[in-house]
Amino acid sequence: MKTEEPLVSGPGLEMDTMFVNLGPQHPSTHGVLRLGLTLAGEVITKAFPDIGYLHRGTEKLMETRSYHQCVVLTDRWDYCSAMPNNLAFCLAAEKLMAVQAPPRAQALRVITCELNRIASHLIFLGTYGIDIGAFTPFLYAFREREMILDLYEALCGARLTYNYIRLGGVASDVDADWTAKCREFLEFFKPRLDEYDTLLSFNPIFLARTKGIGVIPKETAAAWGLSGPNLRGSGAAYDVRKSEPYCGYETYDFDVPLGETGSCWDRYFCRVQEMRQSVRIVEAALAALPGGDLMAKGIAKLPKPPAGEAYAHVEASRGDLGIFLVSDGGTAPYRLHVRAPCFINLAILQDILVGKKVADVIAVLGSFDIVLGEVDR
Amino acid sequence: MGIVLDKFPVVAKAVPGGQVLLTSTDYIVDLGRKYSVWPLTFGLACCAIEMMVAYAGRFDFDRFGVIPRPSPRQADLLLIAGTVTKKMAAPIVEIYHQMPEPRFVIAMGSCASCGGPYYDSYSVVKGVDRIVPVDVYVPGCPPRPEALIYGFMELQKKIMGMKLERGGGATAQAEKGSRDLTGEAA
Amino acid sequence: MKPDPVARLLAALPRAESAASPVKDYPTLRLAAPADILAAARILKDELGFAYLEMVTAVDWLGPVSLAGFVSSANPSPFTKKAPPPPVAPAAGAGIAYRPVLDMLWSFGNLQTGQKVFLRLEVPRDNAEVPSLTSLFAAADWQEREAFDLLGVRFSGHPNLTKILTPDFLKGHPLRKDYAHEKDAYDED
Amino acid sequence: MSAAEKPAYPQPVLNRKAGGRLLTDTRYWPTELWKSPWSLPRYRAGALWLAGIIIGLLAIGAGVGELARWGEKLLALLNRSGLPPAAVAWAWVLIKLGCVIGVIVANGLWAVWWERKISAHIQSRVGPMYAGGFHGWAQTLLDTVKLLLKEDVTPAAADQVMHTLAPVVAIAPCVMAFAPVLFGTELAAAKLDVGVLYIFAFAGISVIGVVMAGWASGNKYSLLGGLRAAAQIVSYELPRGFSVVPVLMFAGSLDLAVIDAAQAGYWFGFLPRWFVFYPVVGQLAFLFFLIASVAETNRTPFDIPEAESELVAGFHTEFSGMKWSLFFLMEYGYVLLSSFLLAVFFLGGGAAPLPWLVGIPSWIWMTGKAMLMMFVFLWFRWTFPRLRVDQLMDFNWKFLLPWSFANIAFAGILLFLMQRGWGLR
Repeated sequence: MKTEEPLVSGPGLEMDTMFVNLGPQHPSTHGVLRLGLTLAGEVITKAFPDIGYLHRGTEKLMETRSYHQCVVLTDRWDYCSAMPNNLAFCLAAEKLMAVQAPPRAQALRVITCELNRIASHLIFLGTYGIDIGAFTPFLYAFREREMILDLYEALCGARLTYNYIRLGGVASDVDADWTAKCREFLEFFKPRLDEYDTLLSFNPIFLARTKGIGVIPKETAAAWGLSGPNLRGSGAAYDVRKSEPYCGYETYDFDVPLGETGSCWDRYFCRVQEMRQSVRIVEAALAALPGGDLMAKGIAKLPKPPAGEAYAHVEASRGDLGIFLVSDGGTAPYRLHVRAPCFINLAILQDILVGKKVADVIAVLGSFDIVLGEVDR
Repeated sequence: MGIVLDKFPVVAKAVPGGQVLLTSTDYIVDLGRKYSVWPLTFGLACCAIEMMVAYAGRFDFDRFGVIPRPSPRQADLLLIAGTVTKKMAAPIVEIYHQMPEPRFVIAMGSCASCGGPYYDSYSVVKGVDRIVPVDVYVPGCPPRPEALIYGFMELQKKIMGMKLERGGGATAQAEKGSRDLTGEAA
Repeated sequence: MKPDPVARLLAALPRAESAASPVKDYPTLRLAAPADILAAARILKDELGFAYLEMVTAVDWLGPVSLAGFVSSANPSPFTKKAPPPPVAPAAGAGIAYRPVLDMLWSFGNLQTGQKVFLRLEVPRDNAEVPSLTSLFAAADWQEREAFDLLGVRFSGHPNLTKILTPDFLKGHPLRKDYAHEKDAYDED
Repeated sequence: MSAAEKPAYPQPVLNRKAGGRLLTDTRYWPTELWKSPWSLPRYRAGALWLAGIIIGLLAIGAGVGELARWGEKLLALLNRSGLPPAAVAWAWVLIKLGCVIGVIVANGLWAVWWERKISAHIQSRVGPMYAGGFHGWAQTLLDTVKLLLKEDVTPAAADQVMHTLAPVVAIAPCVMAFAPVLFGTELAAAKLDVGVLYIFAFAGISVIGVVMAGWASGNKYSLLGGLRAAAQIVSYELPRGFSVVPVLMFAGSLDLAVIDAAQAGYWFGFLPRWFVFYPVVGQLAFLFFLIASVAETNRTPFDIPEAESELVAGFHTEFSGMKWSLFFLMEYGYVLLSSFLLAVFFLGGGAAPLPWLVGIPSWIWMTGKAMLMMFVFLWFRWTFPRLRVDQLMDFNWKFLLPWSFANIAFAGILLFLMQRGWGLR
């Protein structure tokens, strides 16, 4: 939606523009993204996102790492939700090795990924509140997230880079005490979601700042290749957990929240609704946690998958994370390409920021919930 | 408009009871700097999330008087939280020089200290001390918020050791490597 | 009944054939000439409803990766006094046809039916020239720039084919197997 | 698990405490806090501390009595001290100026610490704790010591003179605007019979300092912040002025002391005759003045001039050390000014809320009401998101201003009824 059209335009009447760097160091670019904005007054006439400030070249490094060592580097892509990164890589490698994780490991993978989705959406909720100017939801969201991190610490020993999902299964087991604490967290978390609705989702100023801003119709979203809550915010019902279920997602019943107009508020509210669905999934998974061992048999310490190519993609918190893995029979992957959802979601900024005000830039950029670790890899 | 205390040590030494005056001024000034270190809101990678958690409710950096300031002009501490890539190196040096003296740098995480898991990457600067003088290194990938707060308290100890005779921390330091703030190493 | 995209494409493009070693459990089609990709993309998008370009990337089949592309920190580890060796010494796989070629990959998705189609194309390494899909899919813009930046594949017709990830002063394309990294200011100690 | 099923590599032993409880036992879980906050001992201790502090202050206040009496005694002492009358007049002016500047600086120290503690406790954390002992009381003092000794950076691209002058031009009108402000029933630095007009005139000048800061910093963010501040502060001057007109109509004069006196007395024995309790007109005027004052002081939800998430630090991006803290002093000075004005205009500054609370002097009531209103200012900042520039302007020109005109009309009708004897006595 163009918030403001210059009323009088024509040759010789153009407003003189000013180039502003929403530079690599800016409170609300969620990391190191540089937005080159050409401003006419407060209205943007041209936007040029410049990325690469966190490009660490992990795709090149993985060509000299064994498969177990590559799992460690996958945590650092989308560091707000590291579990789906591990899962995507392990699924691709397992496809190459034609290995299937045992049922208990698959259930644990679902539980940890969904808890990680809740934790990642809580980070989004907090930082998006700060972008729009409300500082307090950040603290409440991080208080709940701390409880999830306690659960992860007890299970995998780490708070952010878990390295928990390994080739062929998961690293450690869950005991009665952990499941009791997980259920206690879920009980504690449900009323908190209603509290966020009153605190932020239906706050009139928040609605004024986000409803009807940055509207993306369904076709444009598909044309730009958006995925995850950004695509579902525009109404396109595409969720990898439903279209190509992995790790037993077809056994849990959950519905995929959709937005109507694709505005910033719809993308925001899709994520809040997704947290409710993740709570349902974790409860169902905890209830039906099968017994059995954690690791598939026959995974060597230095695996050499047969030559071939495999593509596996999962519904990460920020979109459709895909790993294209090529093996030439060696101990290291021959080529690994990451289909990073944040990298592709970010490209649309060049198009929809034109005609917006500076305050809308921050609202729109925040609503895409990008993580620079995944954009630059 | 701030008070300039560079000449004060010389004057204080001339006055008979000056040494006591000088040490007590040192103490007050260092106490002021110690309890109001304002970092820059500047997160690069995964360590930035742990830094945000350190600001949030459970580990509450505000207990030590820390307010994250968005502008380098008002910041005392440059907290490098994440991997320093070659493309980001020039902006970091520029931001460091925009900060008014006395300024401090904490290299948070193994990426900022020595390149970490990306020790052989073509686009990573192997440690931020190659481009900016660093006061405290916090190991970990990412370091826990308690580790960051412990590193911060180490910086506070270093600040308490600063002397006005040595320019109160505002003396020009070597532009690379770890920084000797209090002159003990000499 | 979901229309079978590969059959439709095989009919439309005479020189294409179903890929010998497909991407595991996804329909893969190997094209013969760079010009076919535009025609195939248009058919997929307009007739078969594959309006979602998921991925554009390439594989460099020159041979095992050369260690010159990795520059580890010169200051040796305090324990061994040597720069750390690469975890896995790259070695040629047995019976792999290494050839100086960039194996391009496009992946299209159909949001309604959830189907996926992979298109493959082999392009010579030295002047890899492929028509750009930005006219059909806006998502191709940045992915093609990334393929150009990291692998050196030129996309003709791309509005703004420049570096996107690597720093400006980095010469060469890092993901090529024979990439050798010249030391710059940030590498010496 | 039997030996056969042991995983290929050693299973990490969870760090179990004695009795098989996990390290993360429930004692640290916030769920405990939600169940029964009052059962936790530290809340009771906090409540006792608070009650003790309030009663102590009231006792000291009652002991000190009316500050105005002490003022007259001091003046009489000066007169008797044999100085020439001109010197006495000058000394008296300097003493008053010292008091006003002392109040503003003390308020700066107090308000920053108070805001950080309020924001912390709103956000379920604790705020400054270690600076200077109990609950970090010396936090702002130490901040000031550090800010005094920061290197004073003037950017090369900046206009040197304007860059240094901007904070002065911003803070001076704020100090001058405090002259007629009432700190007790008769306790004011200057008894002006055009007090209200004087205050609004001077309060409007500091926007020039803000725009100077924005323009002179040579930084595009501060330029945007400065221009936004100019648009916002100037346009919110209007509803702020017009929302006070009903108060002036009821009190019949611009002099703050007369306005304060007009609110003495009680309806039906217990309801104080404050202007805020006048039916409809009082509440609307109070609300509009509060909203306009929040916008004047650039505080959330109207803090677009120094919008942290958009313009880095708005107009004071390029200011460091003392120059930056002068801008902060200006902001908290205007918050204090607005709180005192709210207390005088609407909450019957100096008048006790209930007839039988007689022992307590008027300046305690005035400061108490002002602190209450300042709490509202500080509380707004941590609960509201931020409006966009054009929404802010629409809200002012299309809602606030027309309604304050309408409120003046309602006040006229109410005044007409009162003179006819039908309305309130």
